Amino acid sequence: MADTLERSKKDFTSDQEPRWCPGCGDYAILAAVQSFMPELGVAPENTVFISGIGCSGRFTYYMDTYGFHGIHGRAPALATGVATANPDLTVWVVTGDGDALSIGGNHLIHALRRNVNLKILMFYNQIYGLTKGQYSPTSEVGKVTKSTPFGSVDRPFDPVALALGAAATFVARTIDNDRKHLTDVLRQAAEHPGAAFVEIYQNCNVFNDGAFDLLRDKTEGPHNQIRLVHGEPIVFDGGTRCVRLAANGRLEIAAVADTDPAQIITHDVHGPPSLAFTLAHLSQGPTEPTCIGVFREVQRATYGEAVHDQIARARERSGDGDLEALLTGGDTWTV
Amino acid sequence: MADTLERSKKDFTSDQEPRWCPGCGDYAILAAVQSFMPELGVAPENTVFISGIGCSGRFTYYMDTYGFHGIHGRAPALATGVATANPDLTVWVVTGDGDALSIGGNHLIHALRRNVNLKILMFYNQIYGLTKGQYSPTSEVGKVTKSTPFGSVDRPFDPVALALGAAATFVARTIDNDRKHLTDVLRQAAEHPGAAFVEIYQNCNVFNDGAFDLLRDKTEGPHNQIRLVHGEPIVFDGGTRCVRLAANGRLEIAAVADTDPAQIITHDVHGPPSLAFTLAHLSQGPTEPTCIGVFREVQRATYGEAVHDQIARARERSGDGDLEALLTGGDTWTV
Amino acid sequence: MSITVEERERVVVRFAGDSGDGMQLTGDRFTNATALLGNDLATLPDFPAEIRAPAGTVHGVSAFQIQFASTDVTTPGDHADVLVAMNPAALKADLSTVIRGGTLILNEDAFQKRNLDKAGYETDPRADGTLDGYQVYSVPMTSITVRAVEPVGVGKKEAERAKNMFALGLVSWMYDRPTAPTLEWLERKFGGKPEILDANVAAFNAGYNFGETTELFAHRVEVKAAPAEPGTYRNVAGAQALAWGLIAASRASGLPLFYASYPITPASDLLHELSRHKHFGVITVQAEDEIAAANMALGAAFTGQLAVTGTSGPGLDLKEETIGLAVITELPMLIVDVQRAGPSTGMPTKTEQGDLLAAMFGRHGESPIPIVSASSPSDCFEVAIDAARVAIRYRTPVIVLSDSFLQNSSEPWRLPDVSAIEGIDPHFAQPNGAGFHPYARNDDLARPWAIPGTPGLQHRIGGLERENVTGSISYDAENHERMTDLRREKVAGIAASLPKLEVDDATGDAELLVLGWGSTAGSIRAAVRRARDDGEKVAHAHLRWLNPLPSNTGDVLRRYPRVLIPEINEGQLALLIRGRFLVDARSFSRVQGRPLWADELDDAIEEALRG
Amino acid sequence: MSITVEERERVVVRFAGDSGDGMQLTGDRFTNATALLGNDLATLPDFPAEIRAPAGTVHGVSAFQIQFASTDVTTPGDHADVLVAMNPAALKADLSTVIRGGTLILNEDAFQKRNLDKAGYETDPRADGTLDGYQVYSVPMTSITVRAVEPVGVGKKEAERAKNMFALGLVSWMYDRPTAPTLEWLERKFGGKPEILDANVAAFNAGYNFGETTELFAHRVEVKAAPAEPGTYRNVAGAQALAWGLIAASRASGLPLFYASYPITPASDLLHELSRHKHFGVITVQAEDEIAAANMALGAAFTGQLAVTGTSGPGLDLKEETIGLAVITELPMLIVDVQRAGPSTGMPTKTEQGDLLAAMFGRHGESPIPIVSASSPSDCFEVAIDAARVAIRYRTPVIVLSDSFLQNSSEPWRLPDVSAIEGIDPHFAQPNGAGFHPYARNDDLARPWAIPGTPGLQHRIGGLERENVTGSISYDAENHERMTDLRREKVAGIAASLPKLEVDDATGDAELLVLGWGSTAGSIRAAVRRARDDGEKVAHAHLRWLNPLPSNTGDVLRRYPRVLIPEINEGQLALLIRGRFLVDARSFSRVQGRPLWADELDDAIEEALRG
Ligand SMILES: Cc1ncc(C[n+]2csc(CCOP(=O)(O)OP(=O)(O)O)c2C)c(N)n1
Ligand SMILES: Cc1ncc(C[n+]2csc(CCOP(=O)(O)OP(=O)(O)O)c2C)c(N)n1
Ligand code: SF4
Ligand code: SF4
Ligand SMILES: [Mg+2]
Ligand SMILES: [Mg+2]
Repeated sequence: MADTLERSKKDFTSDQEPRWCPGCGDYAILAAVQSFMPELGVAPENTVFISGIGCSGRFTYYMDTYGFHGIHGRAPALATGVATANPDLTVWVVTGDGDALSIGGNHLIHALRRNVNLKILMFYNQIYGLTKGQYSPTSEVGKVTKSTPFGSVDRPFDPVALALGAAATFVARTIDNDRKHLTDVLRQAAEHPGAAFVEIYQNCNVFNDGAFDLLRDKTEGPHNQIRLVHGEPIVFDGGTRCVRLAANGRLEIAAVADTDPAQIITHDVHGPPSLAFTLAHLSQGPTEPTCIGVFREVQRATYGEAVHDQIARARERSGDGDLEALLTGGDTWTV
Repeated sequence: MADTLERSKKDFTSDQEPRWCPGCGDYAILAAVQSFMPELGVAPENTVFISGIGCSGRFTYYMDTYGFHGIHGRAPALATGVATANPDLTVWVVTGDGDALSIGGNHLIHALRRNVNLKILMFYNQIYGLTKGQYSPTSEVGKVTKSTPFGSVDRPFDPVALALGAAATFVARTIDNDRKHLTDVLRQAAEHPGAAFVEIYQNCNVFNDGAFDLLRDKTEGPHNQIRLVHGEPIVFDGGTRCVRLAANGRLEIAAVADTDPAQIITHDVHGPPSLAFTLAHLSQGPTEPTCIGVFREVQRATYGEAVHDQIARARERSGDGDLEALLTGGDTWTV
Repeated sequence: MSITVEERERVVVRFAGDSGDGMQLTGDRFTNATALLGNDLATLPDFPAEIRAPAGTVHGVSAFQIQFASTDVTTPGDHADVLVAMNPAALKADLSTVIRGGTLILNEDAFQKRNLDKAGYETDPRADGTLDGYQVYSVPMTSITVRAVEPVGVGKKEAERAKNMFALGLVSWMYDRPTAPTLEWLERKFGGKPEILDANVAAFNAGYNFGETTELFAHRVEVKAAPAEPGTYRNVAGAQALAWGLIAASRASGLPLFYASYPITPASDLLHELSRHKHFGVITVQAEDEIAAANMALGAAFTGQLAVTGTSGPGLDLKEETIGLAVITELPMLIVDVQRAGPSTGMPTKTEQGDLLAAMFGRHGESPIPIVSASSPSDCFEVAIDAARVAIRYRTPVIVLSDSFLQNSSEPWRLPDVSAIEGIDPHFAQPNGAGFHPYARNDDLARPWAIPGTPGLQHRIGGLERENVTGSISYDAENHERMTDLRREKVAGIAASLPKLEVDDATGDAELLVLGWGSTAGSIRAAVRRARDDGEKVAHAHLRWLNPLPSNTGDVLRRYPRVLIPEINEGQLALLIRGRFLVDARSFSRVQGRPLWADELDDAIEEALRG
Repeated sequence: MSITVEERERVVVRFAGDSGDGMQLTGDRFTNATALLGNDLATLPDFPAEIRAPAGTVHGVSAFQIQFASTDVTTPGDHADVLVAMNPAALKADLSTVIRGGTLILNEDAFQKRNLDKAGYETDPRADGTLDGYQVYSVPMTSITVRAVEPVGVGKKEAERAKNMFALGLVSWMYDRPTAPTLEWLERKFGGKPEILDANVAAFNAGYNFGETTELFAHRVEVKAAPAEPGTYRNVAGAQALAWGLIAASRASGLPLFYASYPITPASDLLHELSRHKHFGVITVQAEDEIAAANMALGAAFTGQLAVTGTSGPGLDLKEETIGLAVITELPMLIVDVQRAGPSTGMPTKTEQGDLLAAMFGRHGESPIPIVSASSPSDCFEVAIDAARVAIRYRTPVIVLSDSFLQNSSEPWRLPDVSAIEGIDPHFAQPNGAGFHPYARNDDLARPWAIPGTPGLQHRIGGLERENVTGSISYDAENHERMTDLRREKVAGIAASLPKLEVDDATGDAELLVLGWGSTAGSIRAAVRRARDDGEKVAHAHLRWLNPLPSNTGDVLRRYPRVLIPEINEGQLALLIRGRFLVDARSFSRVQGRPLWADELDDAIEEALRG
């Protein structure tokens, strides 16, 4: 439902003052999203933001669009209802790593599988912020938190891998403090017809400060961000390192200098999800060189479209439903 | 907790008469499991079967072990409690595709992520049997069922891909009517220390008969089963077809005759999960040539072990807890 | 020997056989012919728990019971006058449902050793005295059917499968049912498969003729048409009526119907039925679980659709948190709970009224919600519309309680005039230039329903406590108390728009009020009538809305010296009534996974009157 | 001017400041010194909803209230005698908590324009009459602290951060608290960082000396030690006491403690506390959600551990289906619900008693469960042991109700003799050669607990209805009714092993019984005492077990002409009591997300007596 009216950030900014901790990465994401929205050409009233519970969940209140702050973990399901009922709406989901992957894991993977037309922004801070610092299913093994004073013992999810395993049609990763990259990924997510899953590395400076320094840091970042661009060879670290083909079809990170250019992999967001999955497993992000950008983008009918098509076809076949005919269909008798 | 007593199938067979529909694939799986159990050398009293709700859920009643028939979708969580509380038990989970992937999807992926020492047998019949024939999140698009009289519109999960996305340490697929293959996979699952996810193609002859004919059929099967064996080149169809490396690191199915042997991929259950993931996406199983066997096997500490290790270390550090000391720790005063 | 015709006011027939024997279909057809003949009737299918238990076993028995009469019928009958048993297992399972002295029609061919064994009979019940006191007719149904079908030339298996039609033919003869509807139906159903059609017709006729020509049966029974209000009738089951009621509410309100559900016995039929009516613009979503279904419905409600989610007990538990979210966001939405026997997985195919208190109180915090219940299969239609009307007018989720019995049983239904169904105006909020206040309330205490797409009304709602009027998040103590009160008062205030509780008190001076709710209406009505026929002064009132209660409930209760509340639970309504009105209502509780029997109520009424 | 010393019986002090100002720590230390001095006391922390709201804003205010006395203290005090406000926002947020005429100690340095703006003050409240009628002391806490700390040589920021120690020192002087405990504690805490230690000590001393040396304060207040039973005491918060009680129950039963939970305010502290005690063999699992946590606990219960899952309201909703499974499988398990203000997400940091009916009835079907509640922070210890004892003896899940207030507030606790805690024998089933019947019951109607690993006792349990004794799946009608009755009777029968309801009725002829449950005990006790002091005849009884109720509850109720039931909900216990006993109990309901105030109860008692 795009139009051509001129809008500004202000049109998407509600009168509520944000209440995150000073310095929280959420502020940067909010600013980026509010600034980006006018570009979409979608009126605030045709835009819906849906969130779960967590620090991230407050996002909804700061957008001057329609908004629904649901219960913990259920935002993808709530949003599926909205987007399926009214496919003319542009629906965004804002969620945290606990909200999306702990309590809400099932709804997330099903929304992705169904290809519901949702833009899902997952704030990945590897911690439970709102409940004051327990570990999250994305925290690294050994994490010491209030609920794991001796370190966590369970291996985290890689959200990108999980989304790919769930047959997601759009999967990307970006970083809170890189406004340009973030906006670029948002744009591609918005353009994608269907479920777009965007993992945003977000610094929680109160309970997990510095988790993404290797990638967020102005000097470290450029060395460790593997920026994926569709159709281009995967090189990074100022062109010195690359992703190349290794034995038995495996991929590996190597120095460009030591690599036959034919062995360098070209990024391809289409085709089977295997390449994207391989890229997600190149390293133990975010503490090693890590891919950011769009991992995968393929087009399939969205769930809302398919549902409404089926209704349209039923109406073509049988005409608009007639209640009287419905009741009297089958055997009746008259007294 | 293996021992060396001689046991027979009878020792694992309860006095309850199975009540599946005549001809259901569940019978074959039950017989295979009961026959296989003695081989493990684990006493029935140290074995626990846990199931959810569905036709598959009845499995528990037919095993003369400890058994818990939980509620719908929660078997992996219930079993996590059992296996974590008492790591000496051998814990099996029996679940259906709806039970495991629809309502229970979240518990499944978390049990896999945590690497809880569970052997999870998922009866994959692409339908809801017990509730009399609605489509399942594994049914193919366009499936006509009671709940989708005009065909389903949402794309199914590939359970193997989902499990790999969830960082599972053991992922395999087998077929109800191939006793030898099924037993072989059960054996490998049982030997794997940690969460083993086994998808079993199971014919529901009442609501989804013939779904796996291409693979189950005595004559069709051999042409279409890509039998994965660790360390061996992936060839099938009587050695005429293979999986080989294609452009840009992709894999494809090809005729052996047209293929440079060096390009044929060797199956490797270890290393990054990318190869397994690629193999899961080679085709649209089960209606095209499909991989069966073990996709992946890697070793990591099991959740139960890690939890108990942490307790043992705490006791080493601080001695066994002393209640009196706990209460009087901190400031006290005496009146 | 000439065959006499006996006229009877009412008869209860039960068909029982193996899951594969087609007993439900047989019952359906018999019902149809009976309905067309003009009897009043009520039916009760009784499915086995297993999909297809091994043939010939007791737990594989599938049965169908019908009561039909020349007068008013209110229940499918406590006990059967006639049992048609297609095999020993059916006899074993259902003999206890037959009145002493009743008629047993047995498929003789099935009473061999193997089948007796499978049914768990050590000796042949026909020979060992088990059936003493019953009128037993042993008819070789299978072999006669096979012989009759022989000319058609279908295989033996097909031929044997037609034996249910033989049974139908025979019973149709016994009760003088018209044969044309059945034959026409066979034609429609098997038109494309002439051999199967011919086989079934041959079997049906053989059964009918068997009655006519053999001397086995000394008399036929005639049950005259029941007086009925003029109108067009059809037979309808609760699940259908509820689905159609939702569609009717969608039409009446102009809101598209959105139904999100996760399959569960016995609520799945609602999903099945609604998913067939896409040309009504009905969206059906099979969600990944009940929590998702509830959230999807709530999301759809937010967009301005008529949002419904349906389930049974275990699913209700799972939806409670989301229902709480609907309560605090004050959005219209229906939650249908088709109750089944609990607790936990319980007995999924059996009926119960065990979820009333879970519907009232199943959410943490003070979370009031309107609750409405249906009292008969056809009543589900009206109930669905009423529930939608209240939900939309008051901007509130509403729980609709049905049960397994209601959903599956059927009765004749005088079709309503659909053009006369009153419209439901959703009164969506419209931009008026001024600031928009999502929690500004009208006289009903309802808040505006401003749907996405409406310019200028952007607002944010959610599960955190809201400031009244503005809808901003508020931790203010007084505001919280005010909102808690408002939510309660809003629901309580619905009573003003509901009909008063009507009492069926023939003489006006009853000594006992029997108060019920839900699917027990028929049984209670039957029992109360019988008590009156016996000269007792007994009144009956039946609650449709359980929250809020009709405004005159207290007055009604206090009018009677004694109050009896029969329920298929352990006294849930009784607790509410006692707690609210301090009336010493006595609970009659029977929790056996089946409808209440009128005759057990006879005793309860008797006791309550004397007690 | 000489400083006089005034003796007072009781004082309520409230510390309020920015989230970053360390008010909770200040309060804790003050509490500690007060406890060591021998006062009786009760505390109440009051956290902001946000993690770290922007500094200086009203919604970022964090407060800590303590009542201490030379006599019995039952609540943290309705209102504060003294408010220490570290900035204008704190004053704005909490002025209403101070009694008229009370004392305000303000951090003068923080009252600049910027901070006044942020707090939403248009003019300076110190100048515009807002504070008329209060005793206001404006103390430049920040600048004095910075000056005092200067010699230590830490940065300005570190120096400023020590201002809470200044406040603590000052108030310690005002109430003549011992300084040694605080200084020792600082030593322990900052021993490794000598500069920080020195800075804090300097600030604390500066505060103390400021009181001593300036002439600002005309008098100090002395609150003498309260008489107390001999014993060793400590201060304890509800969350700690509950966690330790669970550990004690684990020791008493010899069963390892298994705690599975999903974080949620205000229940997370239980997870935090338990996860620190791994050397007690405690397993803590942070589950993926509440449903998983409940199932994990149930799985652990199956293996023979002391299984516990804890949560708050929204999580209780989610666990209900699994609790139903625990009910039908009759396994021992505890479900701790730390109630918070609902419905839905509600006000997560605020207290309420809104989940009683959800605990009673929140599951579909007839699903009875024992419920126990704690009445004070230290009482949580005993309650945990009692709950475990009942769960294990009767093989049943038990719900333990606590609330936000109880979990966070603290009081002195006379430590129990741990060696005197009675053992809990789990009585695991042992193979006896004969067939094993998992649903054979003992006199308590409890079934055997046969744990995996026990040879010969293999058996299968689950959510489908069970045949009594054998535990086979059963769809039998009578069996279902029998089992439904048995489950109810088993829970009802627990009453026989519970203490009777005790009534605090000084004269034995009270005209009003005030009946409460849970965390309102202190407020009710205080109010009842005051009423008695005013010459009214008022009795108090407090329920610990809410299901089953003590066996003499009916007798107690009927002994009094009037019954008043105060609750922080809309009358949930009142409904149960009325419905069960037909007693015209009046509900006093205050749902403001805070503990009941004794003084609002004064009015309610007054009214009930006259009404
Ligand atoms: C049903 C339920 N369970 C638990 C909670 C408590 N809770 C609120 S937010 C949250 C986790 C937040 O973590 P995340 O999603 O990572 O968000 P963040 O705060 O880090 O942005 C939890 C456990 C809740 N509100 N509801
Ligand atoms: C909470 C809950 N929701 C729904 C159901 C109904 N139900 C029982 S089994 C089932 C699905 C079964 O499908 P699957 O897991 O594939 O097992 P199958 O019968 O095919 O073996 C459903 C929806 C239930 N028992 N509990
Ligand atoms: S706790 Fe962390 S994620 Fe939450 S607002 Fe504060 S800094 Fe941000
Ligand atoms: S319904 Fe299908 S899966 Fe279930 S028992 Fe029958 S054949 Fe097997
Ligand atoms: Mg997080
Ligand atoms: Mg299935």
